[in-house]
Amino acid sequence: MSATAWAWLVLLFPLLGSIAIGLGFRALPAKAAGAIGTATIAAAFLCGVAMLVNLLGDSPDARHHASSLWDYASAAGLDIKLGIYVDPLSTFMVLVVTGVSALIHLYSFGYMQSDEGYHRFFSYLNFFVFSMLLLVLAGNFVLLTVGWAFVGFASYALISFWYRRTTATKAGMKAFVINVIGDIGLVLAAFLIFRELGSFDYGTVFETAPKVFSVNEWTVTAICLLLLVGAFAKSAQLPLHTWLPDAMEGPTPVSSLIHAATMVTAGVYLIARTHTLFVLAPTAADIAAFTGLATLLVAGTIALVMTDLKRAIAYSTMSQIGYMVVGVSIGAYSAGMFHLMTHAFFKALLFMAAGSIIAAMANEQNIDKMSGFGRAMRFTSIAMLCGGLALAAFPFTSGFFSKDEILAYATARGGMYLIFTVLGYVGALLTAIYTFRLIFRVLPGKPCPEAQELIDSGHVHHAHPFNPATGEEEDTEVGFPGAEHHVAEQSAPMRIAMAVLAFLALFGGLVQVPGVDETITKFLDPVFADSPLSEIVPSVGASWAGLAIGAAISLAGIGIAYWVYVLRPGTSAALIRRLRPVHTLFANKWYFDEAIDLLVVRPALAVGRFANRTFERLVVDGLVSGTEDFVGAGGRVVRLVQNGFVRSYALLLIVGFAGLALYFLLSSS
Amino acid sequence: MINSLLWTPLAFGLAGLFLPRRLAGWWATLGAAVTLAIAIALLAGFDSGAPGLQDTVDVSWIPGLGVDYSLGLDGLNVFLVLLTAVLWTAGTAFAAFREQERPQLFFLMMLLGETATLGAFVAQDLLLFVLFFDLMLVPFYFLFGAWGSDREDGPTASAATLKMIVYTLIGSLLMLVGAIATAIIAADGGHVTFSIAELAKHPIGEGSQRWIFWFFAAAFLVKMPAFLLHGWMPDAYRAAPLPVLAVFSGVLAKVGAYGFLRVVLPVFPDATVEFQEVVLAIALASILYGSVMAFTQTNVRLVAGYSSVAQLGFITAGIFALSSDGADGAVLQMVNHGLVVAPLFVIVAILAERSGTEDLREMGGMAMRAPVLAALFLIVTLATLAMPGSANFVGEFYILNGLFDSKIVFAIVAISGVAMSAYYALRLYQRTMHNRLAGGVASREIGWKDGVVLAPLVLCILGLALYPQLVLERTDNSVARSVAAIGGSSGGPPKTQARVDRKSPLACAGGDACSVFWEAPPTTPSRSGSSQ
Amino acid sequence: MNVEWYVVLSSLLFAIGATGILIRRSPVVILLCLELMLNAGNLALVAFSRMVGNQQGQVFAIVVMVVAACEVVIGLGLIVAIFRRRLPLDVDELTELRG
Amino acid sequence: MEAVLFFAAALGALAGAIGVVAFRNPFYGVLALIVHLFSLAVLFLLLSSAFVAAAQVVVYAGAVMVLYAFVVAYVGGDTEPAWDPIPGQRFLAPLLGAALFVELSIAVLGSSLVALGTDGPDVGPGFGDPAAIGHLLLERFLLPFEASSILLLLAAVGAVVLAGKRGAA
Repeated sequence: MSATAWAWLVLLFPLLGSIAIGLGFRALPAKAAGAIGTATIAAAFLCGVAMLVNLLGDSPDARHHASSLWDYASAAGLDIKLGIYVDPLSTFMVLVVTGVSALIHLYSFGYMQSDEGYHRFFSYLNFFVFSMLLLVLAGNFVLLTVGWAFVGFASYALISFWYRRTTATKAGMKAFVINVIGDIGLVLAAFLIFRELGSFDYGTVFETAPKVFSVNEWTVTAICLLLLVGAFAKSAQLPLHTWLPDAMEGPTPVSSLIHAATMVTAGVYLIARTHTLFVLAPTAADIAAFTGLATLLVAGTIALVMTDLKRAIAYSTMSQIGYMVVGVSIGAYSAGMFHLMTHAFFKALLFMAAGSIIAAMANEQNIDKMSGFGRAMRFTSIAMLCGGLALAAFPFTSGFFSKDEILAYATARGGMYLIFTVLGYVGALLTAIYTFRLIFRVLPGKPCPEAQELIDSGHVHHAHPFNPATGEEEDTEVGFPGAEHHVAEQSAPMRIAMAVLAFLALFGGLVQVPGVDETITKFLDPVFADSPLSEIVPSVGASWAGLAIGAAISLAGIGIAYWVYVLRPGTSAALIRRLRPVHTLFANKWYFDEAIDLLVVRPALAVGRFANRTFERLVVDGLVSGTEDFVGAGGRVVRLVQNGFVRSYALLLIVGFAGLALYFLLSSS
Repeated sequence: MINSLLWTPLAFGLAGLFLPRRLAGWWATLGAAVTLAIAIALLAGFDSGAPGLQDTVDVSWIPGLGVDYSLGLDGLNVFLVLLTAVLWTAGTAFAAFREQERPQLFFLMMLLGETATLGAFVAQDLLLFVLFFDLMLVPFYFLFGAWGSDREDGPTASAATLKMIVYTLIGSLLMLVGAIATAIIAADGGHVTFSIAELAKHPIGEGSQRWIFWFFAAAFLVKMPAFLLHGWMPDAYRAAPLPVLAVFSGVLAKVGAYGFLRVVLPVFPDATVEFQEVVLAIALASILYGSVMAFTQTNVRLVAGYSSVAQLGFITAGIFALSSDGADGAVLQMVNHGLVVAPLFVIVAILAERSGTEDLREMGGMAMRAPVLAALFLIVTLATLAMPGSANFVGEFYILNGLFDSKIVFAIVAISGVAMSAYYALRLYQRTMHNRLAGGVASREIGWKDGVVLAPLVLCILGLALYPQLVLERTDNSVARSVAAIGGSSGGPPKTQARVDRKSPLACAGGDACSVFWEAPPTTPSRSGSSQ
Repeated sequence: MNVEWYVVLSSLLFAIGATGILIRRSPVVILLCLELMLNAGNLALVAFSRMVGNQQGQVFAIVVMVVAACEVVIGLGLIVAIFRRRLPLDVDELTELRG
Repeated sequence: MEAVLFFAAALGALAGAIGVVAFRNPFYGVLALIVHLFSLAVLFLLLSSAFVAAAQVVVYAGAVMVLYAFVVAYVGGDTEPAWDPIPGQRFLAPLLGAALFVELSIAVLGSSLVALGTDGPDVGPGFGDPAAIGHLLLERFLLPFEASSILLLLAAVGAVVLAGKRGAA
């Protein structure tokens, strides 16, 4: 079988799983649904491996295949097929997505066991995997948009999975709408691409683009910027990031899978996929890189002060995606993709551990109330530590190699790009501090009551169901929090998934050690060969020098966190007092939500209200219903500005006159 | 064949008058189903490659006036005919499952409405078209007025209906005047004919086109309804019985859009070009205004109603992009929107039954005990907001692509309607199905009766989502002809050409032919210059 | 004298009249200010008429005077009517039209 | 001489205009307007429009102003209160006035009317005298003339209706 045939199978399995679970929700027992869900993803992973093997059989230059099933929408000169495109990049993504998804499905199998919506959950989750695979395998921009929107929908459905929570439904809506904005960016980019190049197909587009566009021509820059809108919305980059922290309303496996490991990295994949265009639009690429940089710093500072366990990790995710965006934008393609992979490992793991702890806390997410889980939940703590070490780029863990590879490339590219190196290391320091802030506050110390309960009786704490965001009492009909909570210590599937990921988080980086193996670079090289930027390769010595600096920074960060949170427990409070304005800024997430509310939401609502209360009644009803009460309606129209003062009407008249005169003056000169 | 399609519903309706009350609904459903079967047979026999009309009937009707009884199918109307048949079957069945007063009359009116609508779609004679267009009004006048519900805080059903009739009648009468004027001016003292094809061959003078264009546009824009002409819509929608509203909103609004494609573009090409931007502005206003209103409404019917205003705005924009991809998308979108809005109203009816209110603020949490309903509703919602992957997306994609080529600013503004549609559609879904269970709301699964009505419609949505090509390849030819009429007259809008010829050998023919592209990456000066 | 001067004077008078209408509240004074504006217009008309050496502008000015007279008559009639009804003679108090 | 006359008359007109706007008491306003109108009449004379100037004095400064004076005397010349119930009006109005002035000046002076900036053509002694205007009015502009007479008639009737002594007008 050819690689494309395997790719179709990769797509087919999760879809079948989703449909089967969805249709069989009455007939299937709960365990069967979970098993089907996990098994189909595992099967997809195996097909992905087969795809890889097949692809490796080709010579490096021939490792790309397109295939299509049927004409999806081809008329009037547009040619849109249901087609996929298989090359090392999509294969790489397929493997990461299916691999991590399979493990998270396994985790969910245990974690969600007592949830009433078990079938629904697995059906959605499988659908998500299908959509994500569609996104990475799509062979043209239209299908890419379809996958793009599907993952957005799956994300929405899973964020508002516990739909009786108003906070969850609101968060879902926010995520969906922001993602639609991203979709629009993609669609507009596709229009522009079609207008200029006459095709939506990756093959044609990437081949003709360098011949048609000149460098930094406005069209190609516009295309890239529109693609970036899509990428930023999906990957939670400034200023379209506000949905991601709210998305933590979803069940923890969802946060782990969609909002850490896979979907949010789609933007990175998009930039890597369209790197041919970005090479032609260096301005857009720089904008992307600087946005990534800003995001990684801003999110890092917010993560420093978040007290909600999941949200803190969410901001860390944003920050890490910032690294990836920087990587693929400045030309460190395989480094960016490598970081994507390692991040998927350790961030998924961190979320899983967090989920386990939150379950033990009976749904409480505030780290101020947690302590002493190191003794209560040994396995979870070790897993969390592994994830934390990798995230903090502790020497020789996976994050260590991947993050520094991006920075090493920036150094090698030199010039302005040294900014990325320097600030990237600043970000790395932040990363190490906030990661170990979480770990030092949750794991060591005197066990909190919930942890004590676990130690004493081996029994997971049960609280009255409530919503951690608002404190309002939970409607348990939809399932959460189910009668039972599941922690890794007591659930084998969860343990297996976490153990595998912990192994990968610690040692996954060894596939790409500078000067030693560099497997990923070699594998992805054919994809990026056409980019002149891929010819810049940091020397092995420079890489190792960078690694050494990175190691020092990581250790320093961990040390600072240790000093602040363990040795001198009062220091953080003192710092907060000392730096009150800064802390307020960080704790309020740099006021992005408020700004968007002020700039977008309120005006839109005001327009809506005006249309509803005034315009509809007066103009539409009044102006047009000239049949029965034309005069009265006309009067009501005028009433719009009627305050009864003749003189203000006169004022308006003169304003109008002056304006008109001004217009004529301006237009005549 | 086409004659039997047209007159079957009416025949069934008249025969139904002599049946007992219990049987009237089923008899009518049977009639609609038979019509549907005929429509499917017509589609099956439809040759997408053939130029011109198919299945034509052409009989001289009033020779003195040059009016012919001339019917025919082509790519423009074949799917609209099918849509009409499908929705009427569903709507009639939905009504038949429920108790109606004076059922014989009710179903006669329903089926008369179907005949009139089908007539408007298949008529190829201008006067016949106007006749059927006006005939549509009669049954709906009675259905809305006599079977509608009076509001406590607003106008009675008959008042709301009267408003609607006044609006649409003014439009229709203007159109009648316009039609007669067109024929007489075109005849120029010679033989008068109302045949649309004949009129299209010899367009009338530009000055006459200019005013007659607006007579027709008034009728069509009211019918849709477009922004500023939608004043009748809120009251009428609140008064109408829901099964009737499902077909009304699903099909009748499309007659307006269809009229633009069938009559206005070919017969008034110069005026169309001249007023392109004006109509586009109206369409744009409809999109934005409809969307804004849809997300502030609290009445579920009106959310659907205003979303229709926005969607019809998209369709109008597609038609007036005056390019074949825009018009292709418009036709596809007409079908899609019909398929979406009808189940939406059926669902609204079901929701209203469960909560005893049509106020969004008093609903909520219905998904819990009704997973099937929730799933069906979710699919309809996603199609409404034109999520990529639905046929609605393909429709909007084509529309906006056509618009993007000819009027880029309009396209960019229009696309913001897409974001708003995401919000209002999801809001409707969330407020009814999610959140806390509202007091007085029964969360109850739909019964098999409603399922039988809903599920096929949702299956149609899904099927079309997988294979929108079904519609596109059959409409493309006819649409291209309709649009070519514009290009032929006064040059038409300049269409930006892709810098790469779309038919060049470079373009990927599909399949593995694409796989040659990555070999030997060409090193052009531009690329080496871009490294820093 | 250059015609410019007349025209500039006319626009200045016009602006003063407009300002007066906006800030005064007595209907009588508002009518007076209207007169100012009309006369400013007249001045411009006559000035232009002189400029092109053509008397039609003057005819126009006379028609304007007639219109002004009509307006005065009606306006003053209204004021008297208002006064008769014991309503306050202040345009800000006459807010029957308030929406 | 001409320049002196112009500036004197212009000053008079301006002063009158400002007086109309500024005097609190409407009666003074009427008097100021009379000054204004007389000054305008002088200006009209300077522009060799004898008939218009005469009409201005007779019709306007004479008849119309008397009407004003009567009405003011009838309704009483209350000085109006200083405070303004409409917020912003007092600030916006002069501003708009100034804007209007600037715009109009720019419009007129900036437009490239050829004869602007000249004294205009030489005109004969008959220019603008009653005979010339009369010919124009009764020959070329007969229709507007008649129309304005009807307008006047209507206004007269209207005034009677409005101000007439009826219970409700």
